[in-house]
Amino acid sequence: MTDPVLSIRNLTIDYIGQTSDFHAVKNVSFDVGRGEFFGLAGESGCGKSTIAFAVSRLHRPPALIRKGSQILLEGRDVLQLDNKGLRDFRWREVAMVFQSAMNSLNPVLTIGDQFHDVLHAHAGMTRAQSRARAAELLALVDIPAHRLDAYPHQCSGGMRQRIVIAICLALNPKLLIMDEPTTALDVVVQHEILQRINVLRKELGFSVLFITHDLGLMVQVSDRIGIMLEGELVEVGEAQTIYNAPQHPYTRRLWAAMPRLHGARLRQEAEQ
Amino acid sequence: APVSAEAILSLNAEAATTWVRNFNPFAQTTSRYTTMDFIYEPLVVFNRLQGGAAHYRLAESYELADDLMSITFKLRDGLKWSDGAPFTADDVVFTFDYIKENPALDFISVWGDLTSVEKVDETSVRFNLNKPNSLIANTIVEMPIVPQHIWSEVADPVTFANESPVGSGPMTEITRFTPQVYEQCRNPHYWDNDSLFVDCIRMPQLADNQQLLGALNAGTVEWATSFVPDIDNSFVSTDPENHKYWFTPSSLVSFQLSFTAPDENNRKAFNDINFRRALSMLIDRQTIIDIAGYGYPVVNEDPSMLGELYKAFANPEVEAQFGQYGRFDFDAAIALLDEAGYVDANGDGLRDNPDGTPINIDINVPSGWTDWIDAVQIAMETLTEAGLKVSMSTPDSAVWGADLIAGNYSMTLNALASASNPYFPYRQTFNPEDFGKSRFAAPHWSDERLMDLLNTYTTIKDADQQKAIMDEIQLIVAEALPIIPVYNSPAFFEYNTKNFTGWFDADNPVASPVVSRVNRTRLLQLLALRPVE
Amino acid sequence: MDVLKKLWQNKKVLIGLAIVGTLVLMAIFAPLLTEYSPTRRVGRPHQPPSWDHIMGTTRLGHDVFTRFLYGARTSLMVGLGAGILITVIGTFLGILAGYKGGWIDEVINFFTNMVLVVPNLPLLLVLAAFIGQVNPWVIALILGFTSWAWGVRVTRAQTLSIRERDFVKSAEMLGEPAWRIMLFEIFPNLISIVGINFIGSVIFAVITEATLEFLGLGDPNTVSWGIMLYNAQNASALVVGAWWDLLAPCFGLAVLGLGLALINFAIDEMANPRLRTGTILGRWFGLVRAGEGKL
Amino acid sequence: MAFLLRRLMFYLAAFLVAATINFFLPRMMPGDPIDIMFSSAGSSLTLENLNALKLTFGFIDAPLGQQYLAYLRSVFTGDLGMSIKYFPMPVSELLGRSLIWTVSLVGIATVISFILGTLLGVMAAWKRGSRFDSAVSLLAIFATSIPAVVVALLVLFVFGYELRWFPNGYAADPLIDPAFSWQYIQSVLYHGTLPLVTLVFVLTGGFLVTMRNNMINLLGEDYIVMGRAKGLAERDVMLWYAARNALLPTVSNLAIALGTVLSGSLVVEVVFNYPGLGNTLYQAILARDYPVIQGQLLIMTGAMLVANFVVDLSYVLLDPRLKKA
Amino acid sequence: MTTLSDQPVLALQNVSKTFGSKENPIYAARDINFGLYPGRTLALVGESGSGKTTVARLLMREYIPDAGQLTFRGAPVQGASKASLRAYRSAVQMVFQDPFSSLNPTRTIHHHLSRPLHLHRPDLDRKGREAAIIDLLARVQLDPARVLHKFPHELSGGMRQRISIARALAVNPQVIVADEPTSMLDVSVRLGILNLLNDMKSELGLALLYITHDIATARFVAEDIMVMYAGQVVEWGDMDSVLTNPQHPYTRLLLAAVPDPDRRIDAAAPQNELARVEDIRAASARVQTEVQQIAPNHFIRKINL
Ligand SMILES: Nc1ncnc2c1ncn2[C@@H]1O[C@H](COP(=O)(O)OP(=O)(O)OP(=O)(O)O)[C@@H](O)[C@H]1O
Ligand SMILES: Nc1ncnc2c1ncn2[C@@H]1O[C@H](COP(=O)(O)OP(=O)(O)OP(=O)(O)O)[C@@H](O)[C@H]1O
Ligand SMILES: [Mg+2]
Ligand SMILES: [Mg+2]
Ligand code: NI
Repeated sequence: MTDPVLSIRNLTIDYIGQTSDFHAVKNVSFDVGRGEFFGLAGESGCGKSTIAFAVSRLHRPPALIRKGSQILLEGRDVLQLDNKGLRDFRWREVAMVFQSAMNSLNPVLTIGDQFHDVLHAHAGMTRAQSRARAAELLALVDIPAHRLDAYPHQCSGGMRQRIVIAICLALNPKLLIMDEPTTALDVVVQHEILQRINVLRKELGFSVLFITHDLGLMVQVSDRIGIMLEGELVEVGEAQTIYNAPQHPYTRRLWAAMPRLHGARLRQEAEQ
Repeated sequence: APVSAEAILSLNAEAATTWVRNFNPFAQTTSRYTTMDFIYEPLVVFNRLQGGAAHYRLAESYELADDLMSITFKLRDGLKWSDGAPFTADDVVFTFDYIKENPALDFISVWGDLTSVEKVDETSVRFNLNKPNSLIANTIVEMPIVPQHIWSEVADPVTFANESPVGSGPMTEITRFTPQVYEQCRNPHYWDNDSLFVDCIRMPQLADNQQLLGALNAGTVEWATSFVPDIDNSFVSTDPENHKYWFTPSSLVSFQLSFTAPDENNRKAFNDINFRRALSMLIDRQTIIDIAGYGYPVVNEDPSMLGELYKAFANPEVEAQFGQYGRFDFDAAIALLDEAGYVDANGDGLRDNPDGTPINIDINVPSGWTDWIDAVQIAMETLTEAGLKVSMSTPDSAVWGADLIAGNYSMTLNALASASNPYFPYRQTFNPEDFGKSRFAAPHWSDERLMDLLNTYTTIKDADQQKAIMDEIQLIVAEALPIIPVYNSPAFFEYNTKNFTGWFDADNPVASPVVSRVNRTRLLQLLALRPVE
Repeated sequence: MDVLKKLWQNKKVLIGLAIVGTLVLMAIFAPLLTEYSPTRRVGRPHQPPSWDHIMGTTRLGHDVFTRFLYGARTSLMVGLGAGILITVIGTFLGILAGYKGGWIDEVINFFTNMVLVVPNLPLLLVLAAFIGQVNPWVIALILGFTSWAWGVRVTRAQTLSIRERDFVKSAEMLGEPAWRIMLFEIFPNLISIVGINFIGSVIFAVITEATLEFLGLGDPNTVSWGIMLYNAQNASALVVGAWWDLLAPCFGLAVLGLGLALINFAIDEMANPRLRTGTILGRWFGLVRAGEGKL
Repeated sequence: MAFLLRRLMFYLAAFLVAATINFFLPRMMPGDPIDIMFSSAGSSLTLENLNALKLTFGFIDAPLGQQYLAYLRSVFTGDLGMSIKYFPMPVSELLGRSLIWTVSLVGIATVISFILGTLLGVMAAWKRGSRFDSAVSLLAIFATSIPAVVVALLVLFVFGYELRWFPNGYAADPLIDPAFSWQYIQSVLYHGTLPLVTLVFVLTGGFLVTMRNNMINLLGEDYIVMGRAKGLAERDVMLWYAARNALLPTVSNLAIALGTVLSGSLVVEVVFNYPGLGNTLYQAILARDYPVIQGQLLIMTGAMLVANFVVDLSYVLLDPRLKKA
Repeated sequence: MTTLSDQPVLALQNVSKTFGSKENPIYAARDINFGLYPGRTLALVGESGSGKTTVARLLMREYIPDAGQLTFRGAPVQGASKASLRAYRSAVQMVFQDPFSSLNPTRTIHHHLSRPLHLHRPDLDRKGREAAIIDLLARVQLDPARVLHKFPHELSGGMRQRISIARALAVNPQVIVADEPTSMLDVSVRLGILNLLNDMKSELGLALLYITHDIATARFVAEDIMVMYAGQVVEWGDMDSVLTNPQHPYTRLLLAAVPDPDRRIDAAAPQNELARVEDIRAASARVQTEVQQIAPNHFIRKINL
């Protein structure tokens, strides 16, 4: 890849413990290209979210990004940013959708407020300006503007997730990180949302770092895929390649364990 | 608001968390303590420190009939109420008839001794008695005289708060009244205005002794009657020039046993003079005074219970014959107990009755009366050491009082107010008619001869005869030792000489200067004060 | 087992246990630690601390240290007694209301909220005054029967959430009797709440007993920290400068309270790992400072 | 609104139960309440005098049910009878006098300690594990575990007696007449300082710990992480995302905390001789002033109920999720 | 839906269950009809909130039907006595979705397995019980020595789910209701559990109700399928028939949305259902009583779009 938006180099992250540390991410390196839909898959606890958090530097103690790690966004090392730089960088360059739609909106602020605080903090918009912009953004995800005055609990789960996506797009970020954004939704809504993301990505040209444990979904939406196992990135490649010709035994095992909707119930490798 | 040129005296006579405007002189417990004397002046003030000498106030004299069956008070001429209306014999008659109609107002039960009250002339009133009584004047003057023209209009005198009193005393004008402070100022029509140099008295609200001490030290109270711990250190030392006190012996505090105690075995012991004497000798009075009383009380080792307070009446025979039983003497007490058979019968280490039944003394003290609780705890030490089984209970004071009245206790500490004549404490304590009615008669002990003597005492005018009777009474009491005197608690009196002089003290013992509401002579003190220019 | 090990690793718990343990030992071995009796005069009134009387003497000439030791007995026993009572009642009603639901819950919940709304101390004050001369055990009893509401509330809330967990459902589907479910399935999951409730109740009981006695509603025959406060206050210890008379019980109450509070805090941390800080964060800050990494 | 209505019903029922208990409490106790009532008059009144007084006061033995009805009627008309000790002052007036002091003392103390504790708790949680957090939470544990009596006595000892910086009694200088004057207000503030400081000390720790724990529990929530990810200033996230939400359980606990506050204020009022409800109750208990005790308990309960209702109201305002209901 | 000749062990007949208030009712189950047969698995699929768990609870008698009845071996189960309730409980068992919350974190594995034996196998003495426990663990392929005295949190999700299954098996049930038993598990361990369930079914002749939102796994374990929406079963029948020839628009919608690695999401295929999501949902939510037969064992509820 010639011009990656995000390049992660030797990323090592520990969770500091009482006596010994837990190595959640071990020396991981990969790139996400411009406009690319990059999927990061792996089982629960393998360190996917830990990587996602590191990119926006959202970790709190006891997480520790070890020295020697590099997170380059368009060549700039995110780990070298100071507080001010970090604040500007967040959301403007990298926006993030979290796992649970129910919980990623502040329950005591109206939807409008939650647009406003981003637009105000980064673009210095007034209430009226941010309202207009928010209405535009909501339109992108098919939500009427009057919802700006609603509180999160007054919207359905799918709607909330779309609102979050709209907020993510507020500043035209270069990278959108989605950490299991649809786990709490049913398949129909999930499909709808991913399709919309895909359309928007093509329209607006941002890259997506997509994290999930649903391999079928992953292959369906991603251009390239990284497979993680216990903190290590065991395999990276084109989605179809990894699906059709997995190299790593772990990847193979994963595919094997996945029941299919069509054809044989399991792929042949399954019969252990 | 008071002008600074006025002479204002700050005093404290009662502890309260808030002032309630009530100057009803008949409502003894609920009206302000400056109502008597200062608003309603007595006819006569009897001075206990001067052997009961009379200071004539509203009355210029009184005359006891020869048969002691009536007494006539002669009022001063030209007396006026504070609103300018004349004060006449009619007001006196009205007052006494009034309290007869409203027995709830008769807080001293004076009508128990009277048959009628009649106006002799504009300034004379005769009180007719139902039996001869040479001391009746002492009782009659305790009743405040109220103006007929006001009180005849009052619908319910019991609940009447008398917020703007019309009185006869020196300080009748309520110039200020807030929950935190009130002031009484000069009565413009006061008959003795020439002797009065204090323009106003101010009563700041103070809830307890600690606060009062703070106020005393700050100079915001100049005349007080309050217990002050370690007074030389905590009060005098802050301004030795002006901070002074003078404590005079007052009410008698004594251990009392119930002769009708509910526990039969206790009763046996209590009815035995030897046991009572031993008990008395086991009480370490001086330690109690020093520790529980901060050394303020005056020890009372007089088995006839008169002590220092009624020194003038003392019969020397008492000390000679029974003096040893009034003093702490541990060994003698042990010897007496052993000799009388109060030994350990059942081997539990505790003394029992001679017949082997157990004695179990529970000393009752009202809860919260800490100096008494301390005193009991100290007494318990020697009693326990002597092998007696003693414990302490601290019931609520109301329950305690009720038990004392009923004689339903085994041992207690009790107090007896001081009076101008020992006749009063003796009568209060030993009159069988009061058993079950008054806590002062808590021991339920009496003696026929004693009562005869007391009854004749008031029917006699002759001083020598009276003395002979009083002497005999003392011997009877001292021999029987029905109560165990411990000390006379002091009448507390703290004062400040910065703004006023003329205070009564040991060098100038004119009268008792205590500002408490039961001390009539506080009026004399007020009139003796002179502002420092 | 696991829990105890975790507790053991918590510094707060260790300090708390040390404090409370020391006090308990001092109380138990009071007769060995002092030659005096707590109810006999052994010196002149209000003597300042000296070798003979390391905490001075009271107004009556009792040895303050001796009274301090014996007072600890009372405070600890009342605290424990009331604490147990409060916890038992609170836990029982809480689980019952939370698990059974329905009208049982309605009734229990009503009374719980009701009791929570009535200010506790004033009520106790009135009760104590009406009963009159209450010894520490009576105080413990009144405390037990008036202070369970908080326990019921938290236990009930927790039970409500546990009741929804599938293991309770599965026990029900197996046909476990209700009492077994409450006692063996739900209760063990409430241990930390019960622990917090217990320690909290002990603190509350110790404080309240002392307060009631300080206000003069206790039995002056007892030797306890509250009575010591009351006596010191009555002897105007502050005014006459006998600070030791007042400070000794204050010290006892403060230290006991602190010890128990530390334990409580630690149980809280144990029950809720997010609250835990301590060594982990210490190491973390150390590594960051050493430049080993960043956030 | 259904929520508030239900709460209102509860408060009404609670008040009735409290009033009933209040009625039966003295009647369940040993001894004749009427005799005990007049015990303070005890020594200086004769028995005849006492009986006469009783009659005048209208203490006739009516059947319990009748007494109860009369009592309920008087409760709801605000007629709490007359004080025995401060005769003939109506209990309602007596309590009214002290109510002002308690309400302001407790109110201000609660507000200050709530704000202080909450802010400190928010900051401690935000910097969890830092030195600031350790120091502050340790101090909080310490402050909450010391009895209010002890704190009050120590404060009084140090600032009232030793340093003599502050008065050791009263709500205001008695020599200054109550008025809306600067002098009076100054005096009120001066006199209120020590009780206030004590109460604030006692209360702040509790609020701090609750807030800190609530906050820490919330910090892992997605919406807070999202707040940070949005690149908002730390302070804004801390206040508008974390604290604002963590406040909700704290506010609902505030109602319970008020009971503690009232208990604390009782002790503080007694120690500092502050003329509030607590002190009045205490004095009434010492004097066995029955009407005052009864009225007092009722008023305290009533005040708690009102306070609870206010808390409920503010909870509804704070939590948009409840508005719909 | 009596497609097979022999009698169902357990059946719901025209069962309905409504929650919520009169003004605002939530129809969690509407006129549900199905039977469970020994040695067969019925899969119940549908999106979140469609009423799947309600059906499970109705079977478990945690909810009492508002209408219709539950029959066990042909006899209605109603207001049963304590004894018959116990018999029912030992015949019907459930495996829960969340392997963590379905085990009591404060009790050992031993407790979880010995309690059902205590309650439903009074014939066993202590020794017998211990033996039975070992046997059960072996059945779910766990090493008794390693897990017996552990606490749930010391085991992995898959192991915990095996314990749940062992617990269900402990009472010798005839029916097992599994409510999304693998949705919380990692992909790699899911298959093990599914295989285990399949084995149980065939070895022990159990009737299995398998509830899931993941149609692919449903296909893996079940012979029959029911698709549920808004409390109604909209399409049911033979698994292959339904999957290959879905007739109800909602079923088609669901199938179209299922992630399929063989189909790129942007390959905007003839997914006309996905374009009409709202219409389909609204139409499917309407009450429909009329049933249409598609194949011998394949039915749908009629729908008007
Ligand atoms: N605050 C923490 N302290 C200690 N360990 C942690 C912490 N947060 C996460 N971990 C551990 O780090 C590992 C990686 O966690 P992470 O959340 O990145 O996993 P994940 O791949 O996102 O899993 P999931 O699919 O369940 O979200 C896990 O094993 C987890 O236990
Ligand atoms: N006890 C209950 N009280 C009120 N409503 C309920 C109750 N149980 C379920 N419901 C409602 O009934 C409907 C069906 O719920 P159910 O749990 O059966 O759905 P589900 O298909 O299992 O969903 P999921 O896939 O999310 O588990 C939902 O709208 C739910 O809110
Ligand atoms: Mg994750
Ligand atoms: Mg479900
Ligand atoms: Ni899934």
